[in-house]
Formats: sequence, structure tokens, C-alpha cells
Amino acid sequence: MPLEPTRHVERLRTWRGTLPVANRYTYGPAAERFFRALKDDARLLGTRCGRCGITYVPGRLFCERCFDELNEWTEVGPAGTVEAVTTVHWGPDGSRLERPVLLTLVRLDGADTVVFHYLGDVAPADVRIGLRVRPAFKPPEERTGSILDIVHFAPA
Amino acid sequence: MSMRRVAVVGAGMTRFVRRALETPKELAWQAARAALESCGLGLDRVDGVCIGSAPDAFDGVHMKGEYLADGSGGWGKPTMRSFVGGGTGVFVAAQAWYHVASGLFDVVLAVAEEKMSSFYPHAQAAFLTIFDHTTERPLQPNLLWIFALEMNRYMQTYGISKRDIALVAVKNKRNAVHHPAAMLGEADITVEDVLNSEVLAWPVQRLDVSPVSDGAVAVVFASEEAASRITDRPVWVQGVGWNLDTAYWTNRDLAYPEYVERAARMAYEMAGVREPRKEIHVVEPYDPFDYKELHHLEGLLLADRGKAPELVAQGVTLRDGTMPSCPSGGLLGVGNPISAAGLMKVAELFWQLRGEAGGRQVPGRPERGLAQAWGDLMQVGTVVILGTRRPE
Amino acid sequence: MSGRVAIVGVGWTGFRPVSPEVSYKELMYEAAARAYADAGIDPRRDVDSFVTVSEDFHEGTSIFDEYVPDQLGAAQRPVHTITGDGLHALAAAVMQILTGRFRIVVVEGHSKASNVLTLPEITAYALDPVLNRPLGVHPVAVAGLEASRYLHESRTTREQCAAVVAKNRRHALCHPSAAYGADVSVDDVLAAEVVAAPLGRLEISDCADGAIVMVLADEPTARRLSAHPVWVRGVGWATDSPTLESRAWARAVYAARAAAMAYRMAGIADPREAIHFAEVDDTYAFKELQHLEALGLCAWGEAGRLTADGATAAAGRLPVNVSGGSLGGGHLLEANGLARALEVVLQLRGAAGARQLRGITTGLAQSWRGLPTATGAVAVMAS
Amino acid sequence: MKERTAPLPATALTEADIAGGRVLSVQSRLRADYAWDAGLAIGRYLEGLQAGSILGVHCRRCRRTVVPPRAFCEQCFGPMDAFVPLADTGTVNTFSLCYVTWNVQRIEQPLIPAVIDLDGTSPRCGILHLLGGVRPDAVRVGLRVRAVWKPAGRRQGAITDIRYFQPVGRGS
Repeated sequence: MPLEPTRHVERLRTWRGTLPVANRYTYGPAAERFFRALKDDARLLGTRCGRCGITYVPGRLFCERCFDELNEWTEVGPAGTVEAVTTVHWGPDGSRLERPVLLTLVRLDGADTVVFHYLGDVAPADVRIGLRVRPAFKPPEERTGSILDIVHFAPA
Repeated sequence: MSMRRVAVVGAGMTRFVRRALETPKELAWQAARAALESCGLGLDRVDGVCIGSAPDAFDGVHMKGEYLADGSGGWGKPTMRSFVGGGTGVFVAAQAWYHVASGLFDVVLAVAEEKMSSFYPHAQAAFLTIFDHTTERPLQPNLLWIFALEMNRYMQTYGISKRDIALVAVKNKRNAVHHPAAMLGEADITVEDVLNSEVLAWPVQRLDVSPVSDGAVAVVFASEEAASRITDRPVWVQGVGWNLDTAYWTNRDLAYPEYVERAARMAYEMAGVREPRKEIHVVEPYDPFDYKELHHLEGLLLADRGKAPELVAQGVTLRDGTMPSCPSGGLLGVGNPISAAGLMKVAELFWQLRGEAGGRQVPGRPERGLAQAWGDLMQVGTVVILGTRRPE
Repeated sequence: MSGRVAIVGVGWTGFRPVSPEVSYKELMYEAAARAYADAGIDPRRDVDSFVTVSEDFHEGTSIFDEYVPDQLGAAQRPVHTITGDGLHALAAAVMQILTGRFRIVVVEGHSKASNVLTLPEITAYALDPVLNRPLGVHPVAVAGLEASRYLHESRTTREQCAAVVAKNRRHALCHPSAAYGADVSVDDVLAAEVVAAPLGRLEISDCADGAIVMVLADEPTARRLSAHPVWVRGVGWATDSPTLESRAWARAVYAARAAAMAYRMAGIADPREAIHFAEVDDTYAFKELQHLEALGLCAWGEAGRLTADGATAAAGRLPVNVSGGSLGGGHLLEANGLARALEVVLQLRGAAGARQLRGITTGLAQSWRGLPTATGAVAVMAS
Repeated sequence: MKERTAPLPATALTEADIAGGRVLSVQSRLRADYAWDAGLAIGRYLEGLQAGSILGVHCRRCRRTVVPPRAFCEQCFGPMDAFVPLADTGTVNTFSLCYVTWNVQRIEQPLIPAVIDLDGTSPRCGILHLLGGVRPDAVRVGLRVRAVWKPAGRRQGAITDIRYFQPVGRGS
């Protein structure tokens, strides 16, 4: 420990700084295909691992369990089931939100995995696990090939 | 010393490219799958995973090791990511070694990945954040500074010329012509090309520097017993070493990488190497900048201080020289996705020692090779020695 | 395992909400100096390797391993960093010693969380940049969803989760180093504002500053250095899917796998019989319950009831987080798992002061890597 | 052309592929703000700079004076708190003429970063700073330099309270 610690509060200093980190991400071959289908046709595609019997949505390039390359594309949903739900009262920076946000995990029909997204057009009190929901897509001309091309999931 | 012996049994890699379509985890998967296929293993045979990746800023994911875990084969497995800056790629091999040598693991997959193109607009800007936040970052340093300062000190101390150093870039870019992963193989490059390239931070010029790259490399390590069931031509880990010098880099002798010497001595001692210049048959020193290869050959005790340029000038370090250095083409020729580039050097030794290096094969059936990486604020040395002879 | 590995020295500073009088280096130096004094070693002469844990964005520095050697006495020595929890570093140290080439290995973890002004945004940067991050939500949403699924499947109640908070913050009152000891009732917890339903504000650990250093040694060295070595009988660590899409949402699979590895190494067939007390991750109150079940210390869906009944309190049949956990002690970022291990060491040494447990010889420490990961580690230790 | 035994994976893109939208991409900017506690040693250093003085620290056991100051000696691991004012003159240990900024903008007049061994420290104990007030072609290793300070009223306790170092003998 320092031999002569700083005891004078007024002499304590902090140095302020920020990390200048900005990134641009390509989607990779699998997500490229998933998001093109979402953007162009409002279709939701998964890839199936025959060896493990799992359908991943969004479709993936490889199976994390067995490492097989996944080439078997299959359309899923668009309806699905709420697997988990939360009402979030904090904004991205930790400040209190005036209007809380509903988030959910949706298992699309035909998928073995879940999609993390907003839940909309429903009061928090009316949401329960097991609720049947469907995606609300943005109009075709507003879709960019993003997870936000789905506005939210809403009761089916 | 009754230590559990560890072998390298497989290796694989992606191409090194300026901008990859694949996501970081997809690059990791491509390399890892190639490595497993090279030795006929399924992922179910892997007990543990070691991930090597340098700053999170490049790939642009906080806790990048977690993000990379599935692509690296870590689903449901013990998975651990290490880093020692640019030394990470060779270190992850040392980490895989201690996983297996501990007796806790039989087969370990080491995966190194970097997708520098995700830092946008330019990856070099990420390096501002490696400097001390209070005493250095306000001066707006860039990575070229520390290399240029070290290179100048090295040249000044020993009277080395830019021309002496440019020979390294020429050698490595020519060697890389034969590497299927290479970005910058150039058969006809000359010293004049290097000396006439754009001055970035004198004495550093454009062709003294390795490129910003995306890529991944994977290597499979196995215990002696497991290796015997996988291959009849294992390559053995004979020694590992690593060493980290003070963070106060301006308080150091920049003309000599003492941390590399210390790491090398640790590895030589473990490998029982007493006369490295005779006993190391092929060497892959870290060459992110051309002078660094010289600096590192000296730190590895493979050249006298200030004398590495003479070895290069005499052709000793050519692929068909008596001590081939960077026969892969190195970072200057193959590319420099930081940690992946380091592990590429370990993979190169594996291929060279098995006689599988194709057009890059060094003559004379090498029995022992050394791979080395360097990193942080000219601060860390990492060394792995591989050989065809089973350790005592 | 032929060799045995022991913890022969511990040192720590903190744990406080802020620590403005020291830099991170000085914080680490103080913890290291204490650990070396505790072990009776000179780091410049006696230590064969150093393992530290850190994450770049928690430090505000890329490849932060650059800045660790000097204040640990580790300059020009073998040092490497693991981007994981402190228990991962502990496991790395154990492996190094088991190779037979290292006698003494030092492990370090620290938190200067008070210096990080935008922690939620940084945590959100761990989400998949294409699939998840564009939603632009506070990462606590992931914990809320996990709590939602866990409570649903395990039939655990919010009151049982609140009992974890009340227990751990009361435990922390008996720990002079804990940052957030308080006499909090279950009703207080349930009355707090909702953050990410079903998670309330008091069910979320607050961060603290601190540093922890441990000295590990092989058996002959440990017996020479220490009259009360604490033996590391097993270590394990594991990762479930890093993706939100394909991981297990109700069960802590990572903790179950890590525990299976550690129990195998320790030769433990029945953890309920072998483990006398546990320090488990309680970053969120429900995680303590989920982890106890994954560790096999109780049946699935049983941890909530046991907690509400007092079985996991200091005086209970299976004391859990007698230290106060991170709910009571403060969450220490990468050092959080080392805080769990530290309490196990102190208890097994009989040096835990007012919170000393009686009749214990074997304890377990467990960590979770935090949002949004599915990674955890386990260490089983014995006196 | 290069020899290729088997094609290796990874798909190379051009900048135009991404910028032109031929492949999909998404951008993020990390919001990462910090208030790093300077602590004892760097706190004193910054305080000294604000007062127009460069502080080093001396280890009695190792008989070494170093800068920037630290609260511990990395050589003997003992605590170190003998802060000593150093001269603001020194010798250029090494330097570069850098034509690229940290964020990769080309500049015509080079920045001249240098390691400057300050007078009063033990051998090879320099700091990183910039040189100024000198023609780039006149800089050499061994050059004697002196700090050029910001005016006292504009100093804030930062390494940039020294604007740069310039050759000794030039008025400042």
C-alpha cells in the first residue's frame, strides 16, 4: 500500500476519457440469406441440423453442437409461442423509462430455438408464457434487412 | 521430469483477407473444422477449447471470447480465452499445452481469430486505446509510433540501415507466394520497392508493415495416449515460454527485446535446447514489421545483438538457407489478423515438421522448429518449440 | 490427479462502492502485497507464473494485460491474462501447477467498476451485433427473460427470490469487507421498483471496487509455506451456447457441467453429502437458486423453498453465501468469482471472524460470467 | 498466380461490396465513458504538471529514479513514495516522423513523437511526448530538449500541459 496515502479529498483526481470504438459488421453467409428473405419476402428461414435434429432460427452456417455445415434451409413460423417475457423499465443507459418496454423470447413454429424481440399491441398484464404471437413486419419499402424489419411480435 | 507429453495432431486455417464476409464466429468455425478434419476428429472428441483473440475493439464485441465460443467448438465444453496482446496467437498454443499437460484434458482445440475489418472506418484507430489512458492517450499516439520509435532505436544502436531491414519484407512477401492463405505474396518484390513505398512514420514505410486482416487458425493438441490413436506422425510440444515486461515501456531498452529472450530461455530449458543456433532448424519469429523479425531473432538467441541483418543479407534465413526464418511468408506476406497470425506460425511448424508445407517446405527434413510472437507495448514474448522427437 | 494444489495466500482490498484514493494499479498492489505477506513469499523471487483476469471494456483499455505486471511484482516474469472470471484464472493456475513445471502461481482479479460510467452500454456491446443489439435495450432485459423462464419452469416464487436478497444482505452485515450489508426484509425487496419483471431493483447486485490476489502452490511447497493450506480438490468450467437463440433459458447448464467436471476431479459422487457450504453466484437473486439446483446441492425447483425456510442461511443445513454474496458484498466484475473463492478459503482456514461456520471441511465456490453469457466456473476446496 | 493445393475458406469482400450494399451490414458505436481514478502516484504527477513541474519517484532500495511516478517499485516490489521534481530538460532517446494521425488521416507536417530521457532520472527512464519547434530533418537521437509549457493559467493537470519539447537553446 502506498506509504503516504492521499488523505486530502480535495486533491483526489480522476482522468476522464472515452473509448473511440465504432464498428461495422457484415452478416456472414447465413444471416445474409435469412435477412434477404425477411426483407424481400417477409419469410423467416431456419437451417436444420439433421444429425442433432435441431432447426436453428435465424438460419446458421454451422451447428454449434456437432460442427456440421448447415445447408438444409426451411421456412418457419410466422406464428410462434412466447417462451419468456419481461417488462423493462430501464433505458439503454440505465435511466428510468417513462414507458416500459416488453421483451420476449418467441419460439417460432417449426423452430427449436427462440427469437429475442419486442412484444407489442398487448398490455403487460395480458401477457403470459404460452401466448401465441405473430410478427408484425414493416412495410416492404421500409425493410432494410435488419432484425428491426420485424416491428414486434403481437398476439396472433 | 515426469511431465505429461503433449502432441500437435492437426491444424487448419482460413485465408487471410482484408475484409471477410464471414462473421468472427464463422471464421473461427471454418478454421476449427478444418483443423479437426485434418486429423479426422469429430467435435465430440474435443474435451476443451482454448480461444486466442486480441482486443475486443476489433471484432467489436465486448467479452469477445464468449461470443466466439460456439464457433470455436466450445458449446457445452470447458472454454477459456486468453490474451497477451499480439503475443496471443502463440500463447494460446502454450495454454492448450498446459490444459493437456495438466492431465485434465486429452484433446484440446486451440482457436485464434481476429476480424480487424469490423473496426470502422479503420482498424489502426483502435490502437489508440492500448496506450496509458492518462499519461499517453492525450498525446493521440498511434500504433506506428511505438514501432517507429523502437525501430529507430534499434537502427541507431547498432548502425543498421533501412536497406538491411527491407530485405526481410522482400523475403517474407516472396515466401508467401506459396502460401494458399496469403494476402500479400509477391514473387517479384524488391528492396527498392520497400524503400520507395510511402513513408508512414519514419523509419517505418508502407511495405515495412503487415496488413490489417481478417482470419482464423486452429490447432489440435492431444495427450500422448490420445495422439497415438489419432495419428502415427505426431509433432511434439517440446517447450513453451512466455514473459511480460513492465508496462512502463519508455523505461526500457528499446534496442533489445529482453522479454523475448526470457520467454525463449524458458522454452529452451523445457525443451532441453542448449545451442539454439544448431538445434532450431526452422523458425517463425513474429514479423508484424520487418525489423521485428530481426529484433526477435536476436532475442531468441539465434543471432548476436545487432547482427541479425547480416544473417539475412547472407541468405541464412531464406527458405533454403541454413536457418529458414518465416518460410510461411509471415505476417508481412500471409497477413496479420493479430492472434490468428501468431497461431498460423505454430501451424506452419506443424506442416513443416511433417513435410506437408508444399511449395513452402524447407529442405533437409527439419526436426525442430520455434514459433514466437510478441505484443502489447513492445512488452511480451511468447514462444513454442515443436519437434518430431518425443520429449524425454 | 497425482499432484495436489493448495491456496497458501490470499489478499484483498475493498470492497467499496467507490475507491477514489487509489488507481487500479494501487488497488491491485495493495491486494498483492497482502497476499504475498500472507503466503510469506517474495514475488520477485518465488513466483513461477501469474494469471490475471480482465476485459478490455471494463478497464477502458485495449489488451489490458499490458498494465498488470508492475503492481503484482510480475515484470519480466511469465504473465498472462484470461478474459473470464477469476475462477477461470484459478483453474488456469491449477492446471499450470499440475503440469509439474510451476510450483507457485499467483492469480489476480479486480474491479474498478466505479470508474466505468456507461456499464449498461458496454454490457449491451456483448450482444450479437446483427441479431440482438439493434433492439437497443438495457441488457438487464436478458436477465428478466431468464428469470421469467426460470420461475415458470421451476415454480419458484418472487417471495423466494426476495428471501435470497434478505439473507445475503444480512449475511454481509457480518463481513467487514462487504459493501452493501443491510437489514432488508422480504417485503422490502418485493416493494422495490420493478426493473425487468419479475426482477426488482433489490434483486440486482450493485458493483463494487476491489482487488483479490491468491497464491497457489504445489503440495510440497504448500506444506513448507503454510500451516493451513486450503486444497483445491476440483475445478471445472463450461460454456452453454453464447447465443440467446439456442441456450437453455430455465436451467444453468453451464454451472451443471462445470460442477460435474469439478466433482469428477474431486472424486465427489454425492455433492449434497460432500459439500458443507457454498459461495455461489447471486448477481441476480434468482441466479443463486438456479445455481444451487444446477450444482446438485438440491433438487430442481427446490432451492427457493429451502431458502425461504432458512436452510441456506448461515445457521442452516447448507449455508450459502455467508459472505453476503454479490448482493451484499458488491459485484466485482472479473474478480467476482474470486470473492466467492476467498470466502471459502477464509471459512476453511477458520479465519472468517463473526461469520465463521463450524464443523466444515469442504466448500464450493461458483461463478457466472454475467450478462449476456452462459458461462460459469466451479472450484471445490477442502481444509 | 499462387500455388493452391486446396482452396481455404473465408470470402474476401471489397469495400464497395459493403458500402454499396451488395452484402448486408450494420454499424454500432460503443458508448464507453470512464472516470479513471488517478490515485496517489499519477495524481501527484498531474498535480505537478499543473504547477509546471515534472515529478519522478525514487526507490531507495534500487537507487533508481523513474518517471512517470508509481506507488510501487516494479523491480523490488517495495512501496515507493519519494517524489522528486525532475528537470524539464532531457535527451531524445528515439523519435519518429509520423505522417499519419491516430485515426489514419494523412498529414503533411509530421508529428514528431519521441521517448525523452529526462535529466535527473536513472538511465533509460524516459517519457513519451512530442517534439516541436524544430525542423524534422534536424531531429536526431541524442538531441537535448526542453519542455515548452502551456501558460500557467491554461494548465489543467494533464500530460498536455507540456505542449511539446523543443531543442535546448531555442527561446521558449
